[in-house]
Amino acid sequence: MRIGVFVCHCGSNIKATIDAEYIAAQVQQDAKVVHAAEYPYLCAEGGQQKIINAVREYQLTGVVICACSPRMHENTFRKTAAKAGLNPYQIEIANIREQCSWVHKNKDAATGKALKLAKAAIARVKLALPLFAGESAVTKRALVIGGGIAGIQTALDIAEAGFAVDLVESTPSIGGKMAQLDKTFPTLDCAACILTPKMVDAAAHEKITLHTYSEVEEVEGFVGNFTATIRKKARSVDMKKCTGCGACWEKCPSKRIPSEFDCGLANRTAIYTPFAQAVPNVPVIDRATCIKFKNGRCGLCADVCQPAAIDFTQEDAVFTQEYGVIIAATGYQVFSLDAYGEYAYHDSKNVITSLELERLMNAAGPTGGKLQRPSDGKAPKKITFIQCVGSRDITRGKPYCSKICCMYTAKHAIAIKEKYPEAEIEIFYIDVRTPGKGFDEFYRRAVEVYGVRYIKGQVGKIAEMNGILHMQAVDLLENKRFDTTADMVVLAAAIEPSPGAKPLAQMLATPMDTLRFFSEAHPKLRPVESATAGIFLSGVCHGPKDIPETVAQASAAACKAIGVLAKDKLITNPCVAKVNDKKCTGCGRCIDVCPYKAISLESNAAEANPALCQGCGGCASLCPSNAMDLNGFTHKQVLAEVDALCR
Amino acid sequence: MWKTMIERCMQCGRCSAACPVAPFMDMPPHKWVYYARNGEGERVQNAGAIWQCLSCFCCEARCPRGVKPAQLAEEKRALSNKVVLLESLSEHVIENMPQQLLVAALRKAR
Amino acid sequence: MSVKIVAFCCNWCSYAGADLAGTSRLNYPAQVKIIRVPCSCRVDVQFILRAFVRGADGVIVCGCHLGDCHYSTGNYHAEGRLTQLFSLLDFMGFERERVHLEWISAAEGAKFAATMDAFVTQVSALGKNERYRNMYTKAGAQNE
Amino acid sequence: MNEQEKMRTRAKELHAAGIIKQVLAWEAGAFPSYPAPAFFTKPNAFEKIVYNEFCTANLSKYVINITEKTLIFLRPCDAHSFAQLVKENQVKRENTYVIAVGCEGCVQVDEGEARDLLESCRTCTKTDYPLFDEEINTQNNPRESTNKAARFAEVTRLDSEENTARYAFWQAHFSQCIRCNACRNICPTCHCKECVMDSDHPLDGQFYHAIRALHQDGRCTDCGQCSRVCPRGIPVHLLNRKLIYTSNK
Amino acid sequence: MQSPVYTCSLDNVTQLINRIAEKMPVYGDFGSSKTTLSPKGFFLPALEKLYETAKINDSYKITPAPPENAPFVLLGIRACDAAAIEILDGVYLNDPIDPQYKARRHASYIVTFACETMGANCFCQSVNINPAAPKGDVKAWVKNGTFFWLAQSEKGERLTELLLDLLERTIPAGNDLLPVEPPDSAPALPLPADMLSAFNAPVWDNLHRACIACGTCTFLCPTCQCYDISSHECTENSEKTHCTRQWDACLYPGFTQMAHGNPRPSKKERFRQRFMHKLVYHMQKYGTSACVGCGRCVNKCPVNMNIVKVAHVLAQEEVNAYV
Repeated sequence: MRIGVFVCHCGSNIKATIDAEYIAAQVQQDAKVVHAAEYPYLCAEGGQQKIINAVREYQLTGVVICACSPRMHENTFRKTAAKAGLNPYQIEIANIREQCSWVHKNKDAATGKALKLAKAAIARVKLALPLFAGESAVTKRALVIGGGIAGIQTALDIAEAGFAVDLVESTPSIGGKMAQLDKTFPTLDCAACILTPKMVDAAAHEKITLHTYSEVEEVEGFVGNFTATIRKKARSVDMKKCTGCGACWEKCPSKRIPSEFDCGLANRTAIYTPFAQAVPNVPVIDRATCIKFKNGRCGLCADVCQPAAIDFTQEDAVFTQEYGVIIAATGYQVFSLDAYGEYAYHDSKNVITSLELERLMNAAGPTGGKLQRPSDGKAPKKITFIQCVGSRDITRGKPYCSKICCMYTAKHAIAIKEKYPEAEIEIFYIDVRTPGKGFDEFYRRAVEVYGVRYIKGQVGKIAEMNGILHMQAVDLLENKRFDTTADMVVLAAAIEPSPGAKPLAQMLATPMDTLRFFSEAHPKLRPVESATAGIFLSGVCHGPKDIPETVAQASAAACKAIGVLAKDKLITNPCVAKVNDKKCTGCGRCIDVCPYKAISLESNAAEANPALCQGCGGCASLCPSNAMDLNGFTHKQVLAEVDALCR
Repeated sequence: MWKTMIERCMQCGRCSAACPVAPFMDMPPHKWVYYARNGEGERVQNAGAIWQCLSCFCCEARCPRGVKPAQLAEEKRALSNKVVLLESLSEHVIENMPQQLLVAALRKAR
Repeated sequence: MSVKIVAFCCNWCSYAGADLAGTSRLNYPAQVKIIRVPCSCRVDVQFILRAFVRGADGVIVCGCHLGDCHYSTGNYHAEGRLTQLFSLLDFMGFERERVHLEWISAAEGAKFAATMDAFVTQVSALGKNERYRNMYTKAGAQNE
Repeated sequence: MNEQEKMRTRAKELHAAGIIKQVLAWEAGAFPSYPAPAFFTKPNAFEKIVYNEFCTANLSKYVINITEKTLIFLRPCDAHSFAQLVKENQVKRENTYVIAVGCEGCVQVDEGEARDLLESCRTCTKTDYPLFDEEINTQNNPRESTNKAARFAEVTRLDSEENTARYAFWQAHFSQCIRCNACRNICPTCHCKECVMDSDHPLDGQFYHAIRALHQDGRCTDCGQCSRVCPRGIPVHLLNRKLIYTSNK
Repeated sequence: MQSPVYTCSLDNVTQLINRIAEKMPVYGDFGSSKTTLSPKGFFLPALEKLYETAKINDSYKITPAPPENAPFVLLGIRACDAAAIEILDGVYLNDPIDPQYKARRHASYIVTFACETMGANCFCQSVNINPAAPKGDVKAWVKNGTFFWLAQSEKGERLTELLLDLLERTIPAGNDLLPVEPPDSAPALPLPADMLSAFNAPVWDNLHRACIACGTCTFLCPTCQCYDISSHECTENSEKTHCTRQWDACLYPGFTQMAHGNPRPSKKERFRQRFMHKLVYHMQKYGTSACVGCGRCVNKCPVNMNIVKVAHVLAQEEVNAYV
């Protein structure tokens, strides 16, 4: 073991309060230190060259650099060591600037401490083993889970970069919530005009494979080497033969099934496509309500189908596939309003949620775009909107602001006023939050141009009496309680993660916050990646956001995923846990402590997967027999450092 | 004294909207919390509204932030030395006073 | 003889906090010597006990605030393990004030310096760590 | 105590039926009140099986990494240790055939005479058997909740005292410690192949007791063997009980 | 010339002890039974400092620890411990002589005391030691109310001279000189028929499993005499080191740990070595087994393993599970 010690002056930052010569002299008393020198600027070109020459001249096997914090130049000096032919992990840095010269004025105390820190670093480098970054292969294929605008956008971007993508959607067609919308803010252009071209591109793109009416059942592996098991639920229709002519759902006798796509405002048949522009435009037989599956009679759809695409015997198809990266795009659902009896949502048909209003306003919707009261079909003259129903509520609802309601309520108000100028619209709000680009101007147009009445206050109670909705409300600016009536009430309900998110997060072992949104690795440093390497977040599954932000984040997630797929080999961090299987008794206590589930029991001894392990060391310090150790921070090294500092 | 959580209030007004007696009050419930929070407790204490409060707790049930206006009213009533004398209520009033109001009033009467 | 303090600082938060105390030229006693660990959950009970037996008079472990850990749950494990250690040390009669666990973020340079100041004064009040060395020797016996 | 007869007959029957290859139980020693744990392979030796209040050793640790199918008799404290070992993959459940036996508590033996009930039996709160294949009069485990208070009485008493008083208490005990490691070698959950105190800290015996207790944090089944076997009578089980006490809180 | 037997009444025995205590430190008393710890600690302390080294600029100065030769008296030593001390003398006072042991041993006066009853797990008679006739510098015993004192060595006489004014020469009527003989309760400890073949006896495989290798028996055994020498750095300043000798046990894994490994890798070999040394090897070299039948190991063994059972099993007398 031949160690070289280099003490930096850092100009005057260190030299001012630490006697560098004294340290260089003192460390030579250690028999293993064969060379010690000091230099004004070690991080500069000249300084690094001095180190490289010394390594070659004295055949050094370990280098200690007493200078600034390792968080500053650890990588620089590792590259210097590599240039000199030394293993980059056989250098140690003693932080004698930020943690010594800058924080202790007294020269003797600072020099004494610096010498101790140098000796500690020497003790560490004596035990530093050469470490080699591991490599793991990358499967050049991505898996996007969730076929809404987020999933579609991410899939398109990754495919554009030339990588194969599997897009898995649980409902029979991609499109997600956006397909249900009528218009979008702030430009009021129609949702379908933006979405359907992207859906068709996604279906047509040779790099993208669509798996609709399918679910991911199991995911194993780690970044670059995921294996997913996907179940393609039986559609009972042969996708190759079906032309989407629609003869089957015309003839299907059971027509009274509430359509999920239309939020129950209209009905669908047992064999159905969710909406007209569905992609793929192939129907699905809902086996729970189809008479053929319930008691074996009927089968009309098979009779009328020329291409004979109907196949009642079709089974679920389960297949496994390798992936390099996985992107979660599971989107959101409307928060259930069961806890809010005061709004009479379940009692009166004329109290609806905003999503239901989208369907009523949509030309392809149940009323063909005519705004009608669901109870009697008349056109409502007076409509009241109530904001923050379920949002910003820590007792019965969600503590967060759902972010998109103020904008879509303003959009509804404008859209209604455009079609029915004489309609009277009141909106009860706590604060109108319109922070996006062109958003506030849009909201002011609703107030100033279309004369929508915004009331700062709340509705306490709604009761429907002979067709009229009576409301108890308060106006905070008037500071008085008053009663009012309306033909229809629209509740801006909160949004929450879709039910599929929680099981998916458990499958991917990615952290989730208490509200079941995926947690990002770091809000500012890594906003679209999850803490688990190789898993990326796209769209509302990470948190409430509107369509412009969703698309932006979807592309960001795609770009990060492409960053991984573009590499042939993934360099794994060498400072990972490693097991001495002669000492390991296989008790398995380390397995549960690992946040990355990197440890598994192989033939009665633990094993840490270097690609998954991030090197936190929780397992190493839990292991009673010191069998589990952490490269770079081994038990022996830290103990040697403790001894050196305490002597 | 009582845990009224008034610091959590975001002045959304749902308590006043929900309060059955609010139209007849000189100061609606959301104002009690507003003044209490700004340190003007006496204004609430001297307001007639706290005596009109039926203690039906609709405000607390509907508050999205878990604030307790009814308990704030209870606290103010306890602080004030006003007393509702039972005999001052006429026979007629007692007969057709809503049962809930009678119970609430009696509970406050000392 | 002044007291010796060993501080285990987690690389992502408290070590960065210590560096920030440096860049802001704050001051804290020189007896504090910092050992960098990837996460507060890397601090093994044997490191702390070894430090005491080898002559340290105080050991402080710093980590990220709960919820901010770079490894998501590291500091929760550290807190669980160290609370058990501290309660056992107190039970065995060692001064509980010689050990301390503090959450310091990368932005809290001032808090780092203040925590070190307070800890050094607290340990200096207790003086040298005789109890650790004499635990196994009869008070009078001299066979060390 | 007729468990002994039933144990012997069951052992013979199971061996004859080829279900088990060997039996682990207590065997009468050369001196009457000193029965020792022993493995019995020959049926004719099953007569030597003995079960009385002097059988103080906890048998669960002897089955670690056992290869042949073994019949083992477990009392409530042994059964909990055995369950912990199964949980930590130290013994394959299918290699063992477990018979739960009733227990009225064991006695400390000194100079041939029986002294009072073992400390761990006096404060025993275990009357259940986590896993077993058969039972022999397990109904007569008398101890009910009466011992719950006694279990942590000593811990709370020490806690209430001054820190310096506790130090004096432990110094008086630990200065007697001869580091024979009996407490480590007898403990069922202390099954490292090589103890860190020997490999990494040969010169730092001072924190041996703290490390031993902390390594059992969350695993210790409070069977009391560590204090029973200490030749110097140091109550090391109190350290483990303190950890259980704080983690329960 | 055999020195005469002295007597005194029971109540002024304490006077005797105080008189001796004025001259030199006295340890032990004429208590009811043998001590829990054996007296070997007085000659071979559990931990003693052999020498210190100090680094002076670039050379080393070694200062050996001063020999402890202050005289002291051990009272109430039983026949088994007295025999044990003789066994230790056989090892430490023959070539190569151990200076520390020799200094302490020559400074010691052993006053033994005859046993009238056998302890619960004593079996000294099985190793042909007569509990009523202990060796030692002075033999003392009590017989129907009178305390007898007989010097048996030159050191014993020197000790007796100090007490002449307290002791009488007269023998009370009807008393013969011999102490009471306890009945022969335990059968002789069998020794393996063929000494060395016991090493390969198949019984060891099963016999060793109960033992937890805690070394308590070696710690308490009056004749166990193995030690380990190691040098340590003074934690205060690293310029000084000291070399210490401390008790070791053949049962510990580190006992025969060598550079290439450990010739006794598993507990079985170490367990076998303990009893082979006691019963066979010592017998071959010194003609007597190294076990004095004091029964301390039987009493304190946590898993109730003991030398009597091992001896019987080795001698194949007892056919049981192990064979």
